[in-house]
Amino acid sequence: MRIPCPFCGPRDAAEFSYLGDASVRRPDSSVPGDGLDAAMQVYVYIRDNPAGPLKEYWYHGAGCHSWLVVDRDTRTHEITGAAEAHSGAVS
Amino acid sequence: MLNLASKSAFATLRSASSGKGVVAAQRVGMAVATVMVRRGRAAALADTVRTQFGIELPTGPHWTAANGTMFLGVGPGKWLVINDAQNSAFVQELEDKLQGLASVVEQSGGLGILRLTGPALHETLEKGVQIDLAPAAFPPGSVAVTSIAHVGATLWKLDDAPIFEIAVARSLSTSFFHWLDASASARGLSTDDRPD
Amino acid sequence: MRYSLLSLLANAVSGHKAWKPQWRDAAPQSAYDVVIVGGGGHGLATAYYLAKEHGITNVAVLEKGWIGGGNVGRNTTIIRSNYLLHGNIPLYELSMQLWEKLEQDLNYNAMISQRGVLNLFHSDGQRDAYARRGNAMRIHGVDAELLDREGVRKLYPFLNFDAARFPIQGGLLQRRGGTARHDAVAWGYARGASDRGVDIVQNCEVTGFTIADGRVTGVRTSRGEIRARKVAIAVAGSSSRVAAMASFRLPIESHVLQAFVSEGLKPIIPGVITFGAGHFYISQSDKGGLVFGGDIDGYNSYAQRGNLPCVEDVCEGGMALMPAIGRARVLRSWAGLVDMSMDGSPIIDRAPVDGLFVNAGWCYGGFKATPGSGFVFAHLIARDAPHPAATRFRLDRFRTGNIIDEKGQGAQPNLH
Amino acid sequence: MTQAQRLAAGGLVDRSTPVSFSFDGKPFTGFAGDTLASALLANGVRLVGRSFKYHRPRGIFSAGPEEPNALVELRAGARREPNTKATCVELYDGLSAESQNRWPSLAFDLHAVNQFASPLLVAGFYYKTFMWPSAFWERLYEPAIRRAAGLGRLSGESDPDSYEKATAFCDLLVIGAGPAGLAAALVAGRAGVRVILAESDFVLGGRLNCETHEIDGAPGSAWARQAEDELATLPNVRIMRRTSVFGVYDGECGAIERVADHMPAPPEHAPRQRLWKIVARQTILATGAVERSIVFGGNDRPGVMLGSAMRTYVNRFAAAPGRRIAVFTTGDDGWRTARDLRTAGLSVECVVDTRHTIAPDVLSLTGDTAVYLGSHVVDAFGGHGLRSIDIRDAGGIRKRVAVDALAVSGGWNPDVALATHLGASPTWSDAKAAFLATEPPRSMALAGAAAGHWTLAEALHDGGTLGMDAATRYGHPQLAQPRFRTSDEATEVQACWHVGGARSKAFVDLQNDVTDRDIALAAREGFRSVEHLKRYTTLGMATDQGRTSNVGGLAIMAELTGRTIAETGTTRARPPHIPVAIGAFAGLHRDTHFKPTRLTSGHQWATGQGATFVDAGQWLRAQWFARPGETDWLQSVTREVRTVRSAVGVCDVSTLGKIALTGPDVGTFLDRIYINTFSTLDVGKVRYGVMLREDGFVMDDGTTARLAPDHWMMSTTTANAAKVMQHLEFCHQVLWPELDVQMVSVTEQWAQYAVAGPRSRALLQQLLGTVADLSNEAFPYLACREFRCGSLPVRLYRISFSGELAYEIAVPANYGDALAQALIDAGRDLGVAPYGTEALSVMRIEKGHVAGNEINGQTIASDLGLGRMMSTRKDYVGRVMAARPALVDSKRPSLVGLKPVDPAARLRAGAHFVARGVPASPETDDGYMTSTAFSPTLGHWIGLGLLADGPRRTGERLRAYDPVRAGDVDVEVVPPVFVDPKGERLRA
Repeated sequence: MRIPCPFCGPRDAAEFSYLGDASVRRPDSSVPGDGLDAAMQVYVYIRDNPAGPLKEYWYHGAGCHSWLVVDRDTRTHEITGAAEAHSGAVS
Repeated sequence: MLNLASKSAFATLRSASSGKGVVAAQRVGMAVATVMVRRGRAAALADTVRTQFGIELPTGPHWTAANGTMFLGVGPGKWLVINDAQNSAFVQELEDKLQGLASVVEQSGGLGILRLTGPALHETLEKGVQIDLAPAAFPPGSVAVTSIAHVGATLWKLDDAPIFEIAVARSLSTSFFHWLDASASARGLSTDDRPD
Repeated sequence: MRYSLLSLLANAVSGHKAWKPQWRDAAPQSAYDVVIVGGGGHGLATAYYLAKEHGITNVAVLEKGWIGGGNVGRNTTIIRSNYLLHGNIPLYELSMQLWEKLEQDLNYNAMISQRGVLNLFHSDGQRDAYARRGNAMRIHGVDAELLDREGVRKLYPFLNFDAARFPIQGGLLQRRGGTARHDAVAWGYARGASDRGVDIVQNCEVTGFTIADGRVTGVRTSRGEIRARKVAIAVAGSSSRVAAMASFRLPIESHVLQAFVSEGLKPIIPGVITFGAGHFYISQSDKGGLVFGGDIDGYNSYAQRGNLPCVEDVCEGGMALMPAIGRARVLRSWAGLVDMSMDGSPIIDRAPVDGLFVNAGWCYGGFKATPGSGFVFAHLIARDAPHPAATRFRLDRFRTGNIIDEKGQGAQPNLH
Repeated sequence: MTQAQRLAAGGLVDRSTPVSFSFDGKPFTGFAGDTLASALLANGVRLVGRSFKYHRPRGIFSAGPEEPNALVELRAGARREPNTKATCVELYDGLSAESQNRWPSLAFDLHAVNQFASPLLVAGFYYKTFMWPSAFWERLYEPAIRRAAGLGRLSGESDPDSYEKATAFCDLLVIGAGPAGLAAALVAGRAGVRVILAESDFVLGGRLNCETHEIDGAPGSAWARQAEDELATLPNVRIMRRTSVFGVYDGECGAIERVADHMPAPPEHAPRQRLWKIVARQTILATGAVERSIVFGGNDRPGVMLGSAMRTYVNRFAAAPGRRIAVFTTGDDGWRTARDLRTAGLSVECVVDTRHTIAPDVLSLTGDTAVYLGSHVVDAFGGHGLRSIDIRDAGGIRKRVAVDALAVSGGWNPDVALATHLGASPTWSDAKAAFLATEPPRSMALAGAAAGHWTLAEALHDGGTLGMDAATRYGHPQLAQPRFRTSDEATEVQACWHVGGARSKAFVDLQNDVTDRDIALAAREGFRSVEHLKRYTTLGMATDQGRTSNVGGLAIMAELTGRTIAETGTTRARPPHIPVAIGAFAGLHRDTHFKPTRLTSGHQWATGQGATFVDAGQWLRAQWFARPGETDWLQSVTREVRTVRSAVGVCDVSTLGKIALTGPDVGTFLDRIYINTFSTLDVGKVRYGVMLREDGFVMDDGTTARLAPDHWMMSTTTANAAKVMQHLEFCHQVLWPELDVQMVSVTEQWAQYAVAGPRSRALLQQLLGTVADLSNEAFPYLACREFRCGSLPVRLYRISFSGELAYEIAVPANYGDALAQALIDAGRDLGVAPYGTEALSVMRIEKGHVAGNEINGQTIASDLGLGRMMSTRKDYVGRVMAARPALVDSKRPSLVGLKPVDPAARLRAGAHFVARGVPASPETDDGYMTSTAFSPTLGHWIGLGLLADGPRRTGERLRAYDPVRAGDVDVEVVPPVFVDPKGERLRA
């Protein structure tokens, strides 16, 4: 697979590390609440694991060190896009 | 008073082959730093780099240079800055000039840098670099941070001769050199040690 | 027809015309006591043990394609019980004991071959980690031997001892480990189950569950609705998709694991060798092919095929371990969809729907667990209580913290 | 030797360059341009190999990678290559090949006795027997099966050749340089498209070299040379000869270039083979088609050959496959074979066609040759070579005809495997009587015979059109598409898979010895799905990858089960499309170059000091420094520990990960990363920190120094440096991008040495002179400072892993080597010695510091005695999950110290703790020993361990149960800090 890194351009997937589903959102653990434990458990462990389009985290560790959100279809491996995980990280 | 001798990353490495298919010259004595923009200061940083160094700060994987100082884009908001004026105070001066706009972190001792030329250069690089290095795809001014034979490397193209420069982590210089030597051996690798 | 040398001879004389289908290719009936979703190794073994151990024979195994078409026919055929953690060892050892008498039990030669599984170590730290593991195995009554470098050399003199990046210092050997003829395991269980009355229904895809008042009442399939008192899911690779039909989610990702076989060669590798420093393992089949593999590709996939970087990684490991295989040729590669769970260990538990059971999350361990998995899953389904060898594979362990993480990698499935 | 079967004229071999070779030790001569197979044929060698199961004599069946029979062991010694297809070996001077899978000789093979047992050895027979008694499987049956199975032999020696990998990029990859591929490359190349043309063969042209077609008035082979010459002049076209594309993967193709396989050995500095990754925007698959056989009795005898292969041998290699030849065909193609054989002066005894009516122009191809229409070859006879065939004519009359070769033409299978690697299976076309790739990957198009377009005219047209498409797509000037003038040929074919009524065995898969009866048995036993059929009979799983057997086998299964071929379907093709050497996939990464090696800047210095090195991840670290007279490592390590505890030692700690964190929000960031608080750390101070994974388990530990208000330096363990960097960047970029934090690894930038021992201050003072005031008041425990010695930046940290008064000093790495020596020089009068990781480890165990053995991903902070560091006043990664019930259970195994009850006893890590006097069982297993060392300070072995409810069990005696090694040792539970528990030394 060649992942279109927004900064570096298309690169072999071997340059990246994979972290999985990027649609999960980390609960704000600094705010105590009854649902926090359960929400955190879901965040850490539970995945939709879809057969089809998936937004997922890839880390370009051998390149620009960006965390990317890549749009990829788990049935075909077709990649339709990639963006820096949070453009707010810089600028 | 502590007075230590410097030893460059590729100081002891010699090719096992003969021939000049690829010529590798080590670049020594350069000041190197990582520059990372502070949050929200990108525009100000670009202005300062323009006025202080006469350099248009690259926003992608490209380099621009002036007066012996080169800014290479190595990541979003991140540059490798190389100065070859043999000025040991360069990084400190850089830090002073970019104060509040960017973080400046000294890397002068951490990298080995080779300048690579020769008629077999492209066919040699092809054996490790998984990036299209054809003139149209990777023109002079291009920079790539990538992995060559499992070794992290930053390479950039100086001109269409072509002349490439490659920086690798000092600890991996021996392993990197093994790849280079093996890959260039069909047409020979010569190491040229003269500092440029 | 019972298989034996005699029956083979008798059939040879009559031109092999009298053999019957090894299992009945059944049409689905409208209702069963138990419906098992998934005609892979685990599903078929579950059906077999439901019938044999619990006398429950009104059972259907529903397979969307042809039986044994998933991971039971796509692995590198290794069987072993050299696990580290108390949660895991009993299951894999139960499995090993079932392997050891499987052929006589099934009257089917699955070529269970206990030629030994050797895990190499390359440093003092790894040696001590393997000692910890070997001792844990011995505590559970499992065989384990710690070999030093010379001990390894005696078994496998052709490994790269002298010019290696990570020199071999020794290995943990389980002599009872080995290989099995993977397809035959599926067919043997199918035959055994079918003979006991289980319906094996191929080309029957489950498309949904019927649930009433929080209790499962049956399944919807491509061949109509089937009622069932209990429904069991054994569809590794597709667990999340099937679970989603019953509206629950799992701590599982589907990943692709590649495997490779070389052209046939005269015997060179007697047992199974695992090269920890290189993420590489290899054995040689009875037919002569070197069967080898390594890590998963490392990204979620349902494509049942992998990519070149992983092939290179595996072969680099192979060449580092035994450069004598350099001129052997890779004949074929293939890939399976593996359930990678969040702690690297399986889930064998009641699902959050009454009457629904789930067997999933096998990571790399599915094939070797086949008999044990079927045995304990049948127990759970029949008795509604976990088998003593499988008490810790609970879904709620992620909530309670009782995770079973052999590698200590945490909640990152691709690292297990 | 004379080349008795070499035709007097014709062919593309170079008759002026004779080439010597040997087969089974017997010398022969061929010509440059031969393959091993063509040279053997030219020398009249018919018996070349033995089959897999029955050890039946086999000859040469094909002229390409579809070869199921003619497998040899090529070369000798460490270079021996088993299972090499003689049809794919380019002849070179000095080539030596041996037949394989026979004993004692090819002509007399004892295993051929298997044929007499063949009524027993049907498909899957082994599943039904060999089960009693069960122990006999490993002892008796399996070893016998293993010995009999397999094909060729590996040498058992390390592969002496080297391999390379390379990556190439293009707009258009053309796979196959037959007529379609050449036309595509020419048209696209002329327009300026960046083209790679990959061809397996050593000449371009494909079947143009094997047929008698003309293009633009020139013989096909001459046209191919012309095309090749033109392509060679185009700078945008790269021709890759001897290069087989073996796999289509996501975004790239894999190909193998046989750089030196046509030479006795690779020249110096040249690899044997090169693995290519080709990244192409568009691919044209022009791989042609493979001819099918027909299943009839004795269809495996040496002398039975695919018709197209016969044309290849006659037209390209001028080698006669026989002198009296019959043709058995199901289509027009066989008639061309007959014509070409006659043209070459060979006697064609008859043409047997399964069809009843043949077009007149086809009929006329063979002149006065005897013709049997609506007829079948039923049986073929002959032991080591074909002697006769039985024909059953349209009226059912059998007739025996004496022949020494039989050409078989059963139609064509487009070579579409590469079009299916990424997904869609091929679909059956009744019109073409073939499986076609109707849904190739989006970036791939098929041309010529690969697309089921059988004629040369169609192939050239396809290639030209697709070449034009590529030119347009990639923005190159439109040229008029050239027209290639050629004649069309008749291609009618009527599928006929199987001829019944044979006395001899009728083979579907020649190499795996799968017969028509095996398929029938599989159908009878319920293995009716194509995948079941394949797995039960091993059909198509041989080294020819089923090229000549798959379709026939499933067609017979379709017949048997009353289904169409389309309903039956086909198995999925898997890469590699041709078998590829394992060595090629590894490239340079073997032996000591398996993984990169990281060397610290002081590596040479350490080597000079007599260091023994140990792997620490990719790093090599000095493990100990043996001195003359020291005979075992324990002596050296014990001396090093004593030196540090009594005087001063120097240890290279450069491998620890170092991450520079900058920006105004680093304190906040670190508070969220570490379990303890860092925002309160003063400039000039260092603090030890522990970070958790999000699941609550410990990820890593280390110290972080605050060098300036907005400049921090984090150290990580050597093993986890990259993982921590990735984690920090995730937390920053994904979780908290609002924080103004920057980070970069500076592990490479700083060479860092621990200087430890009561005289460390004196040593550093000696080294640094007045530059730094190192007094306890000016530079207390956990202080840090950055200063310059002249122009040299120096960082000094007062931290201690050994528990002694200790410092770590860092300089830019290019000065690391010199600093190490300067430290030794400065400490000479103080009794300094370098120490390695082993002594480091001994001292950390003496101090009860946890390391990788304890931080193994399965422990939480309180397991390690670090629970008190978990702040309750702030949030941090892992806090919530660390509070799960099982993780706050006080009975969890926790860190303790251990000492042997018998002071002379040795402790070993990995031993489990069991109460004394009870048997070891899962219920009594209370934990395990994580780290052990011989403590020179205490004079006995000590250990750290994780013990259930550990800290409350101090004083208890347990068994350290270690059955896999020395056995049991009685140990006593003690506090984990063995030396200086109050920490007075490090504050001295």
